[in-house]
Amino acid sequence: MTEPINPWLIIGGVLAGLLTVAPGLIWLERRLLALWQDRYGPNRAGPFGVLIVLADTIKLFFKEDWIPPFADKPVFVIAPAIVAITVLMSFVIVPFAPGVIVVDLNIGILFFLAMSSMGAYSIILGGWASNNKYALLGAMRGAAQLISYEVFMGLSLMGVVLITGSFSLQDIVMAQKDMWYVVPQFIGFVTFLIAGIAETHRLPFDIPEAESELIAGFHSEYSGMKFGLFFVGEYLGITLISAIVVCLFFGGWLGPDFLPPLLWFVIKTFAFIALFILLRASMPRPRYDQLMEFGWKILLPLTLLNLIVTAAIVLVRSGAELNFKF
Amino acid sequence: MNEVQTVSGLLLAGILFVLGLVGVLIRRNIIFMLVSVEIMLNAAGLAFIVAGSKWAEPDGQVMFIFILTMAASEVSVGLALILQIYHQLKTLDGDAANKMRG
Amino acid sequence: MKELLWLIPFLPFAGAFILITTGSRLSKKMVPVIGAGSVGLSALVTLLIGYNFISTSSASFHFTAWQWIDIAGLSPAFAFHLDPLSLIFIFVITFVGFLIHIYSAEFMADDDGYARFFAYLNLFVCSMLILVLADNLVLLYFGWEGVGLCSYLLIGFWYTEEKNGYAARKAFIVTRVGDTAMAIGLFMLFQNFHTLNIQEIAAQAPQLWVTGSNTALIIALLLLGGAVGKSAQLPLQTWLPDAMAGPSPVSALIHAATMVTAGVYLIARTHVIFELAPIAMLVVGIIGAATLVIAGFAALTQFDLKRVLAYSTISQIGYMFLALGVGAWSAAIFHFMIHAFFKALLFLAAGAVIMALHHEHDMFKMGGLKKKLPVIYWTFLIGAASLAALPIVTAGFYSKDQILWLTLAGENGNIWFFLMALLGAFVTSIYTFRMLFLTFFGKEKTHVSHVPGRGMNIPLLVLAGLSTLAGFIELPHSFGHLTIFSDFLSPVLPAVKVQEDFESIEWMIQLIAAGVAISGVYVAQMFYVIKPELSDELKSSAADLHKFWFSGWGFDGLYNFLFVRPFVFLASINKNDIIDKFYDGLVALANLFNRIFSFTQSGILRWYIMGIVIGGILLLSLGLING
Amino acid sequence: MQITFYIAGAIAVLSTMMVITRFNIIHALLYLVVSFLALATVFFILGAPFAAALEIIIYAGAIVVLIIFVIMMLNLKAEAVDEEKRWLTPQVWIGPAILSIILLGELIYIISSMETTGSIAQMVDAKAVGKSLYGEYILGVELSGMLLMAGIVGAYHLGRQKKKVIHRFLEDVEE
Repeated sequence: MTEPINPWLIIGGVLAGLLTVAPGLIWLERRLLALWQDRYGPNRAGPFGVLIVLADTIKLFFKEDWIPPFADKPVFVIAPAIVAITVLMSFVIVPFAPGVIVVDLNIGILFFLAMSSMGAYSIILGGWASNNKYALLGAMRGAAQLISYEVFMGLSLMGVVLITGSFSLQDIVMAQKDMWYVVPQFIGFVTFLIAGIAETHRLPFDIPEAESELIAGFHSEYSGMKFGLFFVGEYLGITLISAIVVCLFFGGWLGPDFLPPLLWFVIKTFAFIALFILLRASMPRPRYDQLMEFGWKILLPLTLLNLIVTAAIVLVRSGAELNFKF
Repeated sequence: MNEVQTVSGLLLAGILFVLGLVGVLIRRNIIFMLVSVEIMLNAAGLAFIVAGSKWAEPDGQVMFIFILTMAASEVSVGLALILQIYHQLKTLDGDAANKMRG
Repeated sequence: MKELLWLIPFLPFAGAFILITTGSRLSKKMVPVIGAGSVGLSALVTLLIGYNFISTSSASFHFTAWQWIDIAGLSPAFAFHLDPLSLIFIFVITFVGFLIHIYSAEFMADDDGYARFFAYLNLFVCSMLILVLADNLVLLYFGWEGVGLCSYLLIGFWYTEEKNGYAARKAFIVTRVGDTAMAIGLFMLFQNFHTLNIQEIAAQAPQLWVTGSNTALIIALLLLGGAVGKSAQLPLQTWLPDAMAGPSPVSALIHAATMVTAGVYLIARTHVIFELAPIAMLVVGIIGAATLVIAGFAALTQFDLKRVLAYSTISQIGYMFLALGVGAWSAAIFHFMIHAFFKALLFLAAGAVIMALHHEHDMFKMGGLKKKLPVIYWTFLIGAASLAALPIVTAGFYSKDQILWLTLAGENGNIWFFLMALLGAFVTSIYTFRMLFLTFFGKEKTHVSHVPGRGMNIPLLVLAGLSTLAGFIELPHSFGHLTIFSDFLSPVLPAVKVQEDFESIEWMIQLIAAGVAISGVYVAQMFYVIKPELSDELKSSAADLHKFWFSGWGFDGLYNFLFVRPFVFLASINKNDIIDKFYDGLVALANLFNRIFSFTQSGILRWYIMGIVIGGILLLSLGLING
Repeated sequence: MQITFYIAGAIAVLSTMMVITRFNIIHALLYLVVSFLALATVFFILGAPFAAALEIIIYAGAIVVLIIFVIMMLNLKAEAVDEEKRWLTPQVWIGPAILSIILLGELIYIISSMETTGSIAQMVDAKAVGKSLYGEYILGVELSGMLLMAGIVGAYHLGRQKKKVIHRFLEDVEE
């Protein structure tokens, strides 16, 4: 390992990188959607329409920052900030490359889970503060969905934690030198990916905001930069989930030597971002009860089974005597 | 670097506990009462953590986890009860639920 | 054979049990089958056992069912003891009881409480059988009280009328006075003998006491109190005339077979103690003599048919007591048996008459029934003749004559007893035939609505036969001196010693007795058949005396004044129960605490938590102060 | 580190005080979340990172969300806030507050008079906690599992609302 890099430098780098990536994703998503849906997409401003992002941002900045008079003002303002804060906080524990990590917490994954559970507040509070029945419905759906999927999101990760024997993402990445965990933990990977999509309430699990039923759900009343924060938060969430999936199941920065580790990490992450966008382009939205049923009746037993089998295999391979002391 | 006094931790726990107690005592809204009970439980958990930290033993955290599970199940049942009370009495007034007064 | 002894009381008990538990669901035909059948079976068993007892000439049969109580030396068993005395009693009880049951089957057929009636009757018979078969005084007392309970239930059988309930309560309470005395007597006996087994007491008493001992006297008097109460003797006789409130078969059962004879039985059973207390014997004799005369005169003035019979019962039991008093034990028992036959007969016949006349009790509204009810007339005549002791043909003559003779000739006898008994016999003869003439002779005043059927006639005929023939088993010296009865009883009851110089004049006394009886009949005929106006004249000329006798010598008024009024007065003073005030205070206190504590149970959660907090603060403060 | 502890502790106390004095229950719950986060920080400082993470995930993340969810289900209107204002009058809270202050005084006295000379030792990580949990405390874990199961069943049973009428054509159908 080289000299430790100055943590402030890393913080600044990560923040700058993410804040660049988020608007970039807006453009990317539109282009890719257009590609898959066999249409042009944004292609006027700048090369390949890249400057549409700038135009959008300027538009959001100059929109009237309107707060509905019937809303609960303080909560209404706080809600969009929460999502951005929690997602950005989660990036603290992501190892981008050897040594390029803000804090190597020994409870890394737990921290990620804690932050993602905090993220639920943005939806709930935003929906509640709007004092609008569609927003409230969206918030309630969001609350139920996030609580439910959080459960097996955590559980699906535990298989990886079991094999590695650590919560630290850095340790987990290092442990995948020989084999990516996607092979032994395929079920874990699939369930985590589904739970991750649900946690970021992306299509097809965008039940809280379902445009066609709830008129954008929890953020119907939001406009201007507050809406922009939700918007950015969503894309940051996609990035975060992709990064975590890469770290946990696809070896993180590990890769053949012809590319630097950071680049490997970025490539893998973008692959998953593309997958997210592909899902949006191709999947229909399930009904609310179908979503809950799918979660509790299929995913939860599956993750539990995965956890038990993994634990048993780990126990047998570690050669521990199977005499339990009570 | 760790020079936090055990006494400080325990005092914090005591203050939070009493605050929760005050909440239970002064609020009529049953949801507030439930929340205050949670505060008290949390304070108790804090006391355990402090004690566990003092001896550098995991037992404090284990106890905290037990308190946590208890609080979780208590909240679920309590909220179900609140729903029923609100459904039947059309109010969240804890004093209204004294129908079995002798 | 003695293993079957328990069946005798058990069968009526089983009948009562079946009737009580399933009575309301049984058909009307099944009720008398069970009720009378159980007693009939009991009578059959009595016959078998009696035959066995006599043919094997055993001294006694003994049967222990189970150990009843065993505490601090008192260990009475539920045991039965059969000797000649109890054999005669159970024979009379079961047979007369059986006949009364048969009679009741028709008599009570239209009553709502048919099953209830038979259940009570069975229980009554069962209690009496236990009483006479008991081998210890505790069991005897058990039967004694059972009899009291059943008499209460049966006298108040038609409980919807208030005066019946009053009569039942009166019977119960008055006999209770005697029972209390008897209970105290039993306690004293136990204290002296440390056992209540009758045979053991009888064996030990002569060793423990000398004749005339005070303890024996007190115990004998206390036992006499019980006997007086049960047998309706002076001064506790007032309940019996009122007991006529019950149905006629009940009266028959009470007067003839059970209940009132229990006193006679008790004295005969404990005669050992009485023999050791001559004063008590004398008291028994005086009571008997006084009762027979007083009740006789009271009977003279009654117009209720059943009341006449009731007073006559008191009077006849008086004869038995008199006989007991002079030590003529077997004569008393003999008279008991004969009396059971003719008195049952008279009551059943009277019941039939009353039933035939729409429950009319007043003799002066009857009359001329000779033609309409011939069977009843003839049987009633036989019963009346036996009661009046008409010479030679009636059983009553032989039994009463024996008593008359022994009151004079017995070693404890004296001329006063004899004269009283003679006076009683004269009065008996008058009121008996007054009753007969008023009821069956003269003009018909009330229309006969119901002619008794076979179910009522057969018991009457059987009893009439017994009233005539049963006398011939014990004949006086002048008639061939037959002593089957007293010989049979002699192992249990000592024979009376006759003063030698009286032996020769027995025929004279018999002549006097016969003359007295016949002259009584003549007087009755004079007043009520030949010149009825004479009786009215007599009545108006001695109205006060008539009234006095009619009210049973004013005993009811006296007791009312002496006991009932003061007691009611005390009760009215204490209406608000002074003693209860203390407990009322306790209740009020408890109520107060209840109100205080229920105030804390407000249902308001915050108060409870407040309580916890205050408690916590107190505990912590205590810890701080002490620490 | 010491100063962090005091800051976090102060935030916890302040936000808890805000919790019990708010009229709007959502605001109160937001303060409660802040209080939990501050406490999580305290846990972290005290060397219990696992407990800190659980504090956030379970308390702040699940329990409070559940309470908010129920509040949203009840759909309380603005009148609820006025009602709270009516309920929380000085004569209601003054007595309990005095009592509690007495209790607090006693607690503080007792705690500070204890011979607790030590300071926080070192960190106890998740592994140690897990070993302890599934070692000597296995029975407690099983009991907790049962308790949670009972909680689920009880909440489901209690919270179920009996539908009276399903449809006007099906009024006769009894639920």
